[in-house]
Formats: sequence, C-alpha cells, structure tokens
Amino acid sequence: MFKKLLVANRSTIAIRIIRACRELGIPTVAVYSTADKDSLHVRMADESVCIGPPQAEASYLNIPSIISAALTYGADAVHPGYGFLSENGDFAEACRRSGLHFVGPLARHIRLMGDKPRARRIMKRAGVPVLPGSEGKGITELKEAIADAKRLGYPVLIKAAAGGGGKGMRVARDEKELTRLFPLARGESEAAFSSRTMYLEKYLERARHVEFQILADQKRNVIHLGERDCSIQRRHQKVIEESPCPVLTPRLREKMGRAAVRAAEVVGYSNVGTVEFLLAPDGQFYFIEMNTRIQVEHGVTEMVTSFDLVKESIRIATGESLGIKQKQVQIKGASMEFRLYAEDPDTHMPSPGVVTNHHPAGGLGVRVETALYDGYRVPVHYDPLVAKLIVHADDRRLAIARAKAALREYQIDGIKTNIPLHLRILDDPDFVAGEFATDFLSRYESSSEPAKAAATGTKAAS
Amino acid sequence: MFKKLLVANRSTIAIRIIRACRELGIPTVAVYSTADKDSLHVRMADESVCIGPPQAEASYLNIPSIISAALTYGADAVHPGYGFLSENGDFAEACRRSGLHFVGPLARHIRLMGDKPRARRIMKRAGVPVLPGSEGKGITELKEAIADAKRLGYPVLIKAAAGGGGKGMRVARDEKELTRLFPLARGESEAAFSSRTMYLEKYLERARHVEFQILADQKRNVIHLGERDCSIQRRHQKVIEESPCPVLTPRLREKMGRAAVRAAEVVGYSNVGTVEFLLAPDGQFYFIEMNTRIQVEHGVTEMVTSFDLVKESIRIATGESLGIKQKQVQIKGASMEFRLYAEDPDTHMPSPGVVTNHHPAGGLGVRVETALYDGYRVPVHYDPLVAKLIVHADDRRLAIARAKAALREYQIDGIKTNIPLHLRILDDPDFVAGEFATDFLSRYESSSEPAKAAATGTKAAS
Amino acid sequence: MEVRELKALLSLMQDYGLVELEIEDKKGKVRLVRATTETHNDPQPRLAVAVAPTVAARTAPVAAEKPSEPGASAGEIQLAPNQKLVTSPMVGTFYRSPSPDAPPFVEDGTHVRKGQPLCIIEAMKMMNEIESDTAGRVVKILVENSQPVEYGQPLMILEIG
Amino acid sequence: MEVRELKALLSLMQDYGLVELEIEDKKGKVRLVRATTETHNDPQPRLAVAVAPTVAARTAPVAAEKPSEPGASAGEIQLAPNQKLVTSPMVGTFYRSPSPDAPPFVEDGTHVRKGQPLCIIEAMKMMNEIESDTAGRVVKILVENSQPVEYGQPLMILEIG
Repeated sequence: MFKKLLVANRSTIAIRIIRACRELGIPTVAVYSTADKDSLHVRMADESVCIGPPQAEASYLNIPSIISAALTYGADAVHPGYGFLSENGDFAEACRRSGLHFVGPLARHIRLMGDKPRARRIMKRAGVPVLPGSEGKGITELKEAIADAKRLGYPVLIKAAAGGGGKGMRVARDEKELTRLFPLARGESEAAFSSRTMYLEKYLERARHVEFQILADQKRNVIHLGERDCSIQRRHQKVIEESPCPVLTPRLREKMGRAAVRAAEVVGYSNVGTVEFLLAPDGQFYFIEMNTRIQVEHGVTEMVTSFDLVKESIRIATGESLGIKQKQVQIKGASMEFRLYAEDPDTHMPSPGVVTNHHPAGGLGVRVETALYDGYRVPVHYDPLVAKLIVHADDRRLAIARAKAALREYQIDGIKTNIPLHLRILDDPDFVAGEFATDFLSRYESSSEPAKAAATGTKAAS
Repeated sequence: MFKKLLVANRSTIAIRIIRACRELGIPTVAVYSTADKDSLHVRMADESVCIGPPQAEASYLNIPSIISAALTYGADAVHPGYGFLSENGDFAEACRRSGLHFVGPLARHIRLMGDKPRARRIMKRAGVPVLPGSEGKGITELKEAIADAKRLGYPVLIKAAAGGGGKGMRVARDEKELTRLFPLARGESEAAFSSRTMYLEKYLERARHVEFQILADQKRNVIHLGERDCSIQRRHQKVIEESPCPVLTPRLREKMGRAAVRAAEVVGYSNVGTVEFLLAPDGQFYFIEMNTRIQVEHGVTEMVTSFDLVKESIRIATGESLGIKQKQVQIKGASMEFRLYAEDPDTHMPSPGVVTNHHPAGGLGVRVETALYDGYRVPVHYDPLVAKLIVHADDRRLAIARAKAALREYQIDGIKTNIPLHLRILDDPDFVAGEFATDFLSRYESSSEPAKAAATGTKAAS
Repeated sequence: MEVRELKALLSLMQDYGLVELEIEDKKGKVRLVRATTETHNDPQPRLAVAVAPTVAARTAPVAAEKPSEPGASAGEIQLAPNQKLVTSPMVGTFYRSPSPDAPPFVEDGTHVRKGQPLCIIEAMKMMNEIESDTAGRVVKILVENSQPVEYGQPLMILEIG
Repeated sequence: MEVRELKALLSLMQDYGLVELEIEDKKGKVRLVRATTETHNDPQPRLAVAVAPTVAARTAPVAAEKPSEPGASAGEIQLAPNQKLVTSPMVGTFYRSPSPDAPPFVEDGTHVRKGQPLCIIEAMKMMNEIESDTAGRVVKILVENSQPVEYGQPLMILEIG
C-alpha cells in the first residue's frame, strides 16, 4: 500500500479521497490555493500544502507545483480526483516520471480518450456502436462541417475534439444554424482547450444519457458495475444521476455492459473509467466518449453494488488484482444523486458566500458528501458544486420518497442552492415515471433567463 | 395508511419516526415539553404541540396530555419510540380506547414482558432456555433471596421484576454482599417502578449480550432479522452495538433465532420486538427479557438486512402483513452503532450546553442520526443520548476502519461527548479481535470515579 | 428599531453572555461588555411574555432563528404591571361557553370574581372548566372559540384590582 | 451595523477572551478589555502579519478556530513599518546555501542589493534562486535550512533603506 498520498484536488472529491485513505490507513497531503485555506479538505487531511494563488491555472492546474509538493512532503502516490488535472495526460506522465504512482490510467489512455475523433475511430473498429458523424481526425472549417452535416442529415451536434464539460458543444438544426454556431463552438474550443479541431455527430432526439462504470486492473481484467442514467442535465451539466437506469432491461444492460467492457479492453485500460452512451428511444445505443477518471456520480454505483470505487481505484493503482468477477456484481435497490450547487435555483447564477445554519440531511439510506460547514465561505473561484446528496432505497419509488424527505431536511443558509429545483423535479410526473431524456430540464429554464448564464462561473465536472 | 401520526417521544427516535413518516407520506405531530421548544424533532414535524413543563412526568410521561394532543390535532396513530411510555401497557391501552392506533404490540404483551418473572415462566414453559433463578412470581424479602442464592450458587444477579434500564440491578458474590445489596436494589426498584418485587438470576461470568430482532404481523407471521451484539455496556447501559455478533456461527444464529421467534410466537406477539439473550462462553444461551418496542440500536440491523424497521412497524400497525419470509432475510456485511452521549468521556457526568461547530461525519457507509444542530442547547432534563453514528462495511475490520475515520471527523463543540472513549475502544486489541463480554468496559472505568456517578442524570434506553 | 431586531440583539447577548451592548450607527460606535463570570443564561426581556406557538404547518426542518429560551416563540404580549396572563394548564380545545348555544363565560371587559369560570378546555373528551384564580377584569381574550391550545399557551389577559 | 457584523465581533471577543470591546469609526477609537483571569488564545498584536502554516500532522478534521482570511494561521510575525517579508513563490524545499558545503547566501544582519540571491527553493529537482527585489538588510531568517515551504510562506524579514 502507498506510504502517503497527495490529493491533487479540492472540495467534495478531495474529501472523498481523504476518507478512503483514512480507511486504508494511508496518510494524506492536501493541496490548496490561498482561497481554499479554510476548506474542509485541508482540515481533514493529515498534512496540507498551499500551492498557489486562487486562480486554478496557478494552483490546482499547476503541475510543477503539485509534483513539487508531493516530492517535498514525501508522498509516493497522487490522486487527481475529477476535473482539474484528472484527464491531463501530461500530469499523469509527470507523476510517473517523478516516481509517483498516479491513481488512474496510463497517460496514453487519457490522451487517447481525450481525442474524441480518435476514440470514435477505435470504438468503431472494435465493434462498439458509435453515432454517425465526422470521419477521420476531425474538421476545422465550416465548409467541412456543412459537407458532413449534409451527409448526416440535420439536426447535428457540433463538438470539440478535445472537448469535455459541455464546452464547445452546440446543436444545429439546419445549415443556417450550423453556419452561425460552428465558428462559435470552435471559438469556445480554442479558448478552453487551445484546439480548433471539431467534429459533428448526428443529433439524437429524445435520447437518454446512460453510462457504464468500468473497473479494470493492471492485468487486463475488466468488469462493469452497471449503469447510471444521467439524463437530467442542464446545458450538458449533470444535475441528477441514478442507478439503475429506469428503462434498462436486464438484456439491454448486459449488451451495453459488454460493449463498455469491450471499449476498455480494446485499449488495455486500467483503473476506474466510465463509458458514456446515448440510448435512443428505439433501444439502440451509441458510444459517446470514455471518461478516464472517477466521476462525480460514482456514489450511486457504490450504493447499488456495495463497492467502494475510490478505495478500489487506489488498490488497483498499487498493482492489486480485481477481487471479483463480472457475475458476482449485483445491482440492489435504487440510488439517486442530487448535486447541490451554490447557485440561484432560478437564474443558475453562482451564489458564493458564508454558509450559516448548515444542517445536512441524515438517517437511513441517506449519504451526504459535503464540502460545507457552518461559517465556511464558498469561494468565487471554483466549481459551484458544494455537496452531493445520495439516497438509496429498495426501489425507485422509495428512493424518490427518501430523496424528497432528505432534501426538505437539508438546511443551508447564507448561500443559495438548487435544492428547490431538485424538489420541483421530484414532483414532476415524467420524472417520477422515469420517462425523460437529456432535454428534460430544458422545460425548467425560465424564458426570461439570459442565454449567457451558462457561460458564467466555472463548470461542473461530469 | 394513517392520516396523521403523533410521535410521543423526543430527540433521535422522534426524528427517526418523523423521517419514516415523511417517506410514507404521513403528516406528523410532535409533542414537546417547554424545555424542548427548540428541539430538532419539533422543527422537523409538520405540526407540534407543547404538552407540559420540562419534568418528564408532567410532559413525555403524561398520558392524558399526549392522548389529548393526539385527539385535538386529529392524529389517528401514535408512535411511542423508545424509553418514556414505550413499554407502558396503560398508554397502549389508553391510545386504543381513544380510537388511536398504537404503533407497537398489544397492551397485554407489553405488560406480560414487563413482568420479568412471568416472562421467564412463560419462556421456560415454551422451551426457551432461561437462566436458573427465582421461581414463581418473584421475591420481596431478603430471607427469600438468601434461600434462592443458596440454591443457585454465587455469584447471583439481583433484578427488579418490573425492571429496565439497569435500575435495581446488582451483582452479589457472597451472602454478605447479598445482604447489603438486596435492600438497596429493592429500594431502587421501589423508587423507579413503585414495585418491591425482585428476583435473582444466576450471574454468568464472561457472557455476551446477544439480542435478536423480531418482526411480527397481526396474523401471527413472525420472523427474526438476525442478532445484535450489545456487550459493550457501561453499568448495564449499551454504548456500542454491532451486527452480526462477531462470534456467532450460522448454526448458533439459526438456533438462537428460532428460540427468539418461538418467544414471540408463544405469546402471539405483533410488531417489532427484541428478544435478549446472554451467550455464555460455552455456547449456551439464555433468555433474559423481551423488549416490546423499537430499540436504540435498531439501525445496525437495518444496515445489514436492508430493512426499514420503523416503516415496517408502522405498516404492521395498519394491519399489513409481513412481505417476506424468514429464508429471504440475508445478513450483508457488518454494521456498528456508536451512541454519542453528551457526557464527560472520563467521568461520565452529563454535559449539557450549547452546541457549536457541529459537523457530523458523512460519506460512504456512514449514517448519522442526530438531534443536534449548531446553536442547539442540550437540555439538562433528559437522557444524554444526543446522536448515533452507524457505520456499515463489507466486513467487521472495514467497519472498524470506517468508524475510526468517521468518529475522528465528527465535530461537536460546546458540550463534551464520549467520542474519545469510542476511539479508545476501537483501538483496543480485544475489541478489534471481537473478544469481549459485558464486563469489557469495566476496564475503562477510572478507579477514582465515584461509585455514584452512574446514578446521576437520566438513563439511556436500551 | 423593530422588535425582531431587538430580539436578535437580545439573543446575541444571551448567547455570548453580554451584560451591556451599545450601538450607534451610520458605522459609528459599538460597545460590548461581557459578564466576567460568564453566566450565559437568562437575561429575559422584562415585560415581554412568551407566547407558545400556535400550531401551523412547518416545512423548513431547521428554522433559521436562533434557539431562544424555552416556551417563547411566535409573538410577544406586552403586559402592564397590573396585568397577568391566564395560560392553559393542559393541551386541548378551547371553548368560550359551556355549550355551543350558551352565552360565553366572559367577554373582553367582563369583571370576574376569584373562582369564576373563564372558559373550558376539552381534553380526553373531558370538559375542564378553567376558573380565575383572582378577581379582576378580562382585558383581552387571546384565542378563538374551539381553537386547539397547547400547555402554557396564553388564553386571556386579566387586569387585577 | 448588521447582526452578522456584530456576531463576527462577538466571536472575536469570545475567541480572545475579551470582556469589553469598543469601536468608533472612520478610523478613530478602539478599546479592548480582556478578562484578567481568562487565557483563551493569544490576543493578536496590531501590526501582525499572517504566517502560512508549517506542515504538521492534524487530526481534528474541522478545527475549532473560526475561518480567518486566506493565508493566515499558525503564528504571527510583527513587522515594523520599514520592514517587509520575503515569501516563497512556490512550494518546495528551502536551502540557505547553493550547496551543502558552501556558506549561506545571507545571515541575519546581512545587507543585500536588489537582485542578490537570498536562498534556494528546490522544486521538481530544480534549484530556484530567490533574489531580493529590493536593497535592504536581512533582519531575520524565518525558516530552517532544508525545511519544506509552501506557496506564500514567509522566508525572511527585510529592513528597507
């Protein structure tokens, strides 16, 4: 087991990793920016190091600073969490070059899956269904986009080849829209990823986002731990996730699961990963991308499978083999995760501030992963995801009842949160019936809301 | 289902019941004394009624006041929780006479099991093993006690026929001790239960307290949900409980479980109940008593069986049948409960006060049932049990690791709690090995502590 | 300055054991004095009397307000020095008259003798007559006929002598 | 003055064992009285500058202390008006000399030119010379040779001009 692990992240996932390390008996080093001095992850870790000023580029994205911290404080392993450097192949490589174990896949797997057109090509070759879309290495020019769209038929989805977190993503319903939106999306991609390379995909109406959790050791044993339905999204940002997906039949689960395992096998993947699919109303499914890290919503899979994914990922990183086989994986009951954002529930504007009267929900089947405490000042510099409420119950109906009770109980003053929005969704007949697709939340958008709201603040990791 | 349920209790169990009702969609009425005006159970309930002054006799033990509250506010059901009126046959009867459903067994079952010598007789007749002890209806005079002790052989345990909560209980190792302690115990019984009737039991050295959770519907279907080991006690007050018992073999579990089911069947019991046994080092087990209500430690059974005992007890009270059979009950993983008392961890003196910096533990496999919130004033009038921390993991070793992490994380300022004691116990090699009996905690008693400390303050329900 | 603000200040004083608090404003002057011995409890407002909360559906689990002294909540009743409250000795239903078609026991302004019935509280199907324990005049009846009342809830204001 | 501000003051009073606190403003008047018996924490000296925490094993997950401004914690450094701090621009290991057997770059009392090397911070196996950005005199070196340092951690006090 590792001697000491540096957690190269902040907030809820840093806390999640520190808890796992405590249970494994691994001392932890937290890193923090000057804006996060009083953060809970700093207080919970055994040691902590300030690595820079508030701007993420100079602290949480500062590879030399983080590696230096790990070496200076005697860590032999680094966990990247989600967001920040978690899908940065250079960081994984820099860790390994510095003699540090990186809790995650190899740098080349991160890079491969980060190049979306390349990942699509490999999956297609491996027999994993992909959506019709741009061929080859992607496109940079509008005329290429128009040609591809003509071939695919409208509507099409414009995506950034280096994309992630919904940036550089736009739906175009005709050539006029494409002409207007393609340069816009490409501009976003340039700003966010320093890449002009884009690609198109056929846009599927009324599709669900269904992803499979993968667990793979360094000896090429790969299993999946069932799926998560993450269709409840706002502008490509997940808001509620659940497992199992309410419409998946056992037969379809097996089929999609096999495809997900194949996706990991074909590249020799190891550690935790998530294979994302779109599930069309006709039961057809299509590979979208693979996330090469732990996800925000890993908790719902933990609840229904009784697996501790974070501890498992650390064990795998030490070279241990998977202890179980695919057929031992069982899905028990139903679990839902509600992301609590420090934001105005109507306008979605970030709502930083000092937390007062903090009283998390509790009791049977209620799991809270919070970065908040009474008196904590939510900083303005980072992702507004401040807590996750996860419920587990015997079935989906009971999980909804439990979630409503817990969300009513959850008290946070001093900042605004999206709890009221969650409660509205839980009363929505379509949600209760499990009948929804990725466009579900668009009906909750107030028409008066400025279109730019989504562009403010930082983005939630998926 | 009930139209409205009155919760005739306070603190953690009142909150537990309110949560269950929320999930079932039943509106709740909380009752409170003037000392509990700002209590969490009052804030969580849909309605609340002040029923009297701080002294429990005039409020939480005031039957007319509680029944009047239920009738006045339109409740059709009453849940007694644990402690207070939960094992008062008159209360169950008064509820039913007033047309209120009582969530619990019939008055006559409460009274029967409350009369310990009578319960012993019935169990003996039914073939459930009982400890050698006083025969018949109990004894009141020292000379009877001396005669019984001679027959049984020392050491003997002096117990109150109407006993509960460790009151009127003393171990006598010879006739001299018996002569001194019998009148003392009888005096305690008179003060606490207005009863001079006592009985003796053979005192078992190095025995474990192992109890079985019973679930019975009104159609005489009875199942058990496995056992809880509650040997970690301080002066007959439970401190840590766990399920499964670390030394129980599947064969012994089946045998004891059958005896527990038999104990409930033989009296026609319904609703939740607990059959308590002493388990001797040689594997023999003996019926001690049956508790005719939900227990403080019901949560560990919920974690390992995935049953919601409180919701189940409400369903049974409406007349619903048990949905499952004995063979469907499965014990999964290991769970432990840590009672958090507002007390000095060294002297065990109650520590009321205003709670500050309250930050409960959280995360995977961690369940918190707390009556605390930031700014809450723990009143001096009641039981010092203010929260329960329950952990669940794949096995006992992992549960201990999780418990240590969670207890280190749990923050309560402003009052003292026994968290430091829990952490010491978790490092005790005998505890870690699962090798302990009911005398385990006596080694943690500081010798300088006044013997009377246990008599101060109010008592924890079991 | 509103009563609500005063209450906030008072509860601060209580929580932090202040014996003196001075504020001037437009951002000038503050003066806070704490008790040297630290006796957190009890500086209750002088002539304010606590009113037990009436029953009302609550949805917020933990109310934002700071815990205050037991029994107090909701509104406040101001009493003159020669006035006293009649509070409910039990939880039940308040009735102003012995039967639905009978006249009320008392009205605002009624002079009462010691021992004269003021109202009925129905509890457990029993009609409990609440008698005045003093001679005086009913200044104000605070609850409606057939309203549920709690233990300690003020029912009437009496003016004595 | 808002309740929130008052509460901040009150929590200061509590933390530092003040029994009296008087503030007037537009930068005039302060009056602080501490209980003679209480010794909660150390009252902060006026011109205190925060020192980033040195690495130390922590066990309490949520420290009891109230969150303060970012960067502050642990000890305090007193600066005279003509003094300034040299802080670490990166996380790494502090060295006083270019190599183990070489003499230190500076000692307490050394006069330095602008641009003169003061120390080395090793990060990522790279030796980064930290140069003085001003002429002055080293008053005090605050960290030990080969000690780990954080971003922003004070390394030395310089006296200027």
